[in-house]
Amino acid sequence: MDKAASQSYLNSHTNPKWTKGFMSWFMSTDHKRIGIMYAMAMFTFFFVAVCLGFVMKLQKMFPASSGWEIIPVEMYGSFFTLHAIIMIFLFIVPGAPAILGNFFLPLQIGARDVAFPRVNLLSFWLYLFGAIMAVTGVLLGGADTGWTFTPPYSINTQTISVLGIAFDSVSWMLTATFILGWGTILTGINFIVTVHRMRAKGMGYFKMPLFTWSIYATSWLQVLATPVVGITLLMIVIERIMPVGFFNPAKGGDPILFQHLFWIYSHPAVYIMILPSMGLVSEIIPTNSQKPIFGYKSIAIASCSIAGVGYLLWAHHMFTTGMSDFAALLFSFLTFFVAIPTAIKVFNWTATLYKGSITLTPAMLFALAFIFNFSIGGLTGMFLGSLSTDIHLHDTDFVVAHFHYTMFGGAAFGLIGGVFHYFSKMFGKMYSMKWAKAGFGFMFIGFNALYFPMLLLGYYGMPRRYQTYPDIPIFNKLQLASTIGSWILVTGVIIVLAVWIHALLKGKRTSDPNPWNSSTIEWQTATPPTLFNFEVDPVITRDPYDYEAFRAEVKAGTSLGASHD
Amino acid sequence: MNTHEQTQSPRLPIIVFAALILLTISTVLLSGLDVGNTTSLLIAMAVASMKAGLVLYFFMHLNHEPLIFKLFLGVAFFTLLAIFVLTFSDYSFRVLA
Amino acid sequence: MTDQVLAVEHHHDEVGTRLGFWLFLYTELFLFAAFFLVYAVYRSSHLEDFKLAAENLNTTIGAVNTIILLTSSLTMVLSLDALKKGSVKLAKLLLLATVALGVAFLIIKGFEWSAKFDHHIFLQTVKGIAAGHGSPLLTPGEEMLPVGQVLFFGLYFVMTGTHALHIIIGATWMLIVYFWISKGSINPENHGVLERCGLYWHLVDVIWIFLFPLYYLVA
Amino acid sequence: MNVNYNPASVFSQDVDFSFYFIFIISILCLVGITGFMIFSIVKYSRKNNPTPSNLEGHTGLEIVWTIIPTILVMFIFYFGAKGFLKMRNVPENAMEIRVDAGMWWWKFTYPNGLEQNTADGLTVPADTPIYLPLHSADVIHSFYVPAFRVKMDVVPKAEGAKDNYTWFEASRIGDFDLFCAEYCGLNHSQMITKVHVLTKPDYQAWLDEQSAEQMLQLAQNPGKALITSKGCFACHSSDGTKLVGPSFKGLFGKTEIVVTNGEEREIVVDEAYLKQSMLEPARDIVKGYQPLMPPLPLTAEEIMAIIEHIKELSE
Ligand code: HEA
Ligand code: HEA
Ligand code: HEC
Ligand code: CUA
Ligand SMILES: [Cu+2]
Repeated sequence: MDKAASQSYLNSHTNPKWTKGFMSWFMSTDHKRIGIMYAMAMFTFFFVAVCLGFVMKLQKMFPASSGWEIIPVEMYGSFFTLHAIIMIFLFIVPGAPAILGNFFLPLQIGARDVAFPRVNLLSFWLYLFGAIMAVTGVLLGGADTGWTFTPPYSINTQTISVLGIAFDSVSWMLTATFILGWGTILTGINFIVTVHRMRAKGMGYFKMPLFTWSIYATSWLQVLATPVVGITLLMIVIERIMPVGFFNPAKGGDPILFQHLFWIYSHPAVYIMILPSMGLVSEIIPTNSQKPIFGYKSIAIASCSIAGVGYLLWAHHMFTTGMSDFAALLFSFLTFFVAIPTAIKVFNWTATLYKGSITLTPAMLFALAFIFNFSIGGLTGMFLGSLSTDIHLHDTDFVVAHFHYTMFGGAAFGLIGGVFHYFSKMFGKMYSMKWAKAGFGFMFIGFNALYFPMLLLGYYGMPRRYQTYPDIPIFNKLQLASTIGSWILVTGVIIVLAVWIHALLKGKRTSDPNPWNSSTIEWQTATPPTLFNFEVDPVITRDPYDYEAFRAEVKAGTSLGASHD
Repeated sequence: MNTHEQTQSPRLPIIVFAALILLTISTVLLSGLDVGNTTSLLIAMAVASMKAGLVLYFFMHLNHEPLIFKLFLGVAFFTLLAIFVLTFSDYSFRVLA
Repeated sequence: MTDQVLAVEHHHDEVGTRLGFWLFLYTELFLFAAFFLVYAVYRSSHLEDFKLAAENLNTTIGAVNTIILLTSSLTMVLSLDALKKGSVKLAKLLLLATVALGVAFLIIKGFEWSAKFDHHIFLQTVKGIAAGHGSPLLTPGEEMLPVGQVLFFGLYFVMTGTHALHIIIGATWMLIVYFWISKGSINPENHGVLERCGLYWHLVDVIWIFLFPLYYLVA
Repeated sequence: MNVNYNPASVFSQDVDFSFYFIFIISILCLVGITGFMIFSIVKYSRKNNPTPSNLEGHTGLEIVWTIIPTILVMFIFYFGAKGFLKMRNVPENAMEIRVDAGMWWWKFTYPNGLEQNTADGLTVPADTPIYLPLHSADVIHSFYVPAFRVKMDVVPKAEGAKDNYTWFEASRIGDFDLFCAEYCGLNHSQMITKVHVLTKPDYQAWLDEQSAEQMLQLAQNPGKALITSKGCFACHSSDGTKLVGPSFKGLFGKTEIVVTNGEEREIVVDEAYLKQSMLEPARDIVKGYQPLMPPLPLTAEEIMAIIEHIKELSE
């Protein structure tokens, strides 16, 4: 084994041409470096979107009659569109697989890298290119179509000209989204092949950690769903620049067909967002309870059934579009079948706590909050899946609250928990526990204060994508409460980000390979990992969460990590 | 690692090719029959599927690939089928004009 | 590539690479699937218009093109076989033949398209009837086609256009492979790239196999 | 001040029943899960329970919590579907009011030809089923009356395709908000009006009075009537106020700068220009405005009438 390979990946490099500084990262095919680069890029974009969300909430603090206007009228549409495009296409869909999946999938299955390291780097470049395109699109005029790009509005809407030159920024943003899609597809292909071909000796499918399972299920969705939306968005571009008819009723098209194609991707996409976070929760909870996860196999199979069933219910977003009643009934019926594997997972996580030995680390707090928030998010999904209630709740703030509960309270909370869980492994630094917990407190309270009122608002009939709203007392009170919640929440976010940045710059160095005493193998290698992840290619002999066997190993000094002490 | 290094004689590909050409000619001829829209579409699609199957199985060497390749094809195929069937659960039951 | 990168990709996994490539082919397939779905939906709701419009397409040209593509698939298979057997020269020749057939396909397609332009079936108008509908896209003397035919031709141009784009990509790739074979970096022992190039070409063929009846035979 | 959410139609009962049914299940699940989490955190904290068990699962439990949710969701589906089917099946004797939606106006056309616009709102008799065909002039809008639990998208359709529809039967008298619930551009959040529910006799009286008035106006000043009924008032005022589009007051004979194909030029507003502005609004865009005006189907007489009225407003 040569010298570079036994050093931490932060100091050794894969590419001798660029050994230092920025280029040694930007040209690196090491899955760990790529993961970190994704994290840096994503959090930059993400911060922009947080600010947009915050401003939208400010705008809604008082009703129209107050004359309180934070965002110029023409801009509100662009605001929520950009907010959603960044959050969804730049952050939460690619986020977990790209950041933590890249970093930990090979580590968890005992591989040296992903199957196609260079394709992996290409994905990152595509991501960066698409992301920059999307963000510049906004500076060049923006799009006010919502992230759903619903035609015929998205075909008709005019774009603002820059410096006297008419510029079709809607097409620009659509193209950006298409490019971003290819980044995700390639990542998905990479992970599927990695899981099938690169598992360590002895690691059967049912010996893979649950995070790996969830990334695997996610990858299939990425591969099979993303191309559909890619080409659909391109069809809108074609329709905008050429006199062809696909979805424009003036040319004989059916705008509802676009919605079908869009949701064929975008519904599975919500499971792309949530599954990796579910995987992270499945890692954090057994670790911090020091016992095997309850019902390992059901959770693994549930991940795959969520992905499978999740493909079959897209049209529950379309109950009010006037599609056939038969389709409405069918899709509503199918929708409920995704609740069952999800319920199984939630119950299994909760049951894992039983007779454990629980430590409330920051990661654990976020994981438990995930269960709480996501349950609310998922259960509100039941109201939306049920036909008659969806007719009332569709396109109201109830839906907005539903998806923030799932995407933010669920997926993003899980991700934050995951970052806290893995932070020391990734950087070899430790953060301040006290401040991390304080950040959690603000985020949890702020989050619920922000979105619970929105559930009620939606029930009372407040439509979404409204710049202003009529002066109705119940609206006023709830909007105000929700805005104040956003202040608490943002305080929490800032604390969390500050904790991370502080830890990165000034945090205590640590080389403790396994601070939380976790039994999975990514914890049994050096901190931070070496270039090829393991000094010796590992051989798996036990179940990933068999804590009794793990403790015995540690005692006997035979665990993989033992050699590093 | 190469599991399927069997090199074949050019016989098989040429037979497959002949079959493909025959199917092409027959589909053109069959399209001349007056059997109603649905039937003629069904026939055309059936012939096309056969041709596609031949290309996939022989030209693309699925016949020599491990099981996992065929499973993947199955996943892709069923997903496609689901998309079409479910979309038509809307369009076949639309109340028209 | 450098030693270190090679060390990471320590064993080059040919089966894994092919598996990944198949997955990539599925994404291409799903891309076209979206088009086919749009086609299917509009065909079901505009049956008569679709049949009328399809009559403007020439079945013979379509059939000839189908046969050209099928032949090119055959030469591709044979080229790979030849390379595997070690007859590099033959492999190169057959590869060139494949490219040539692809180009022939494009040329015929090009004639077909330009004929459509001449008849002004471009997207939504036909010539010869008085007084426009007030659409800014119409020049005087043109008439709107019925919406069903507008949809048909829109789909026809975009789908065959996308397919032609794939042919161009495939042909370019083959030329690069040809170059690599000449250089010797693709050789009887290391023929993975040619194999994947072939897979891609066959997929493009499979897609045409479905495009052909849907556009040329439904009339 | 109206209360939007108090049930006010025959659907409310079904929808609210479904809602509360799911609500109760949700609360039970949530309390159960959260309660168990808190209990475990305390009971099995590292301090209280230093040695964890190695419990790996329990097949019986697994089956229980697969089957029970399955049964529950099937009930949820059933109640939801029941309420939905009622919304889709219009009673035979329903009264038809045609709804037209456009960027950013509503128009309601009564069986006797009376037209009401965004400013007037939709007036209906109580306890009468109302059938509403929904027609869109441009993009997708959505007809939403929270108090009635009614929502249906107003989707522009290709030639020959059937428009969407919905129906309701108001069961309470009062004024209720009517929102546009599908994003439709700049003034989406102003695409709001009211549903006025009157008793049947009141409604009849209102209808007679309005119809007579509209007939009279149509006879006296057809231009004004058209501007009202075509929804021009959503974007144009007649008192000089600047809305989405320029005001009609003082418009005729005015010198303006318009942008044609990206080039600015000065014009004097005359009949030809007005006519063209209505037929092809995208051609000349008045400087300082967005090209938002939709081309509206107007006949030559209607255009002349409108121009007459604009002239009047400019005297
Ligand atoms: C991470 C993202 C995510 C996730 C995981 C989900 C999960 C679910 N969603 Fe959600 N959804 C979105 C993101 C997400 N959604 C977004 C972004 C939109 C709006 C898009 C837009 O319009 O802009 C949306 C909109 C949306 C709609 C359309 C609403 C409308 O516009 O009218 C519907 C309708 O059926 C729906 C349903 C569901 C269901 C049934 C689930 C299920 O998967 C939930 C399953 C989970 C549970 C059920 C909870 C846990 C289980 C228990 C606690 C056990 C007990 C449970 C029972 C006995 C029932 N969602
Ligand atoms: C992941 C998705 C996500 C997230 C995190 C957010 C965050 C926020 N959202 Fe967002 N929102 C959407 C996705 C998201 N939103 C979407 C899809 C829409 C629909 C748009 C449309 O209609 O087209 C929407 C619409 C939307 C609206 C409705 C607009 C309208 O209909 O009128 C509002 C209104 O207030 C709002 C507010 C906010 C606020 C205040 C925040 C935030 O500011 C709150 C503060 C943010 C945080 C606290 C971040 C949490 C931290 C993390 C996520 C870190 C994760 C860690 C790792 C990756 C390791 N959002
Ligand atoms: C969606 C909003 C909207 C509606 C509805 C609308 N207009 Fe307009 N209108 C505009 C805008 C914006 C402009 C300025 C830009 C332009 O010239 O196209 C305009 C411009 C005009 C002009 C030219 C004014 C000038 O100053 O030169 C006329 C005349 C006009 N509209 C008439 C009408 C009539 C008549 C109707 C109804 C039948 C109508 N508009 C409905 C938005 C609207
Ligand atoms: Cu009309 Cu929103
Ligand atoms: Cu969904």
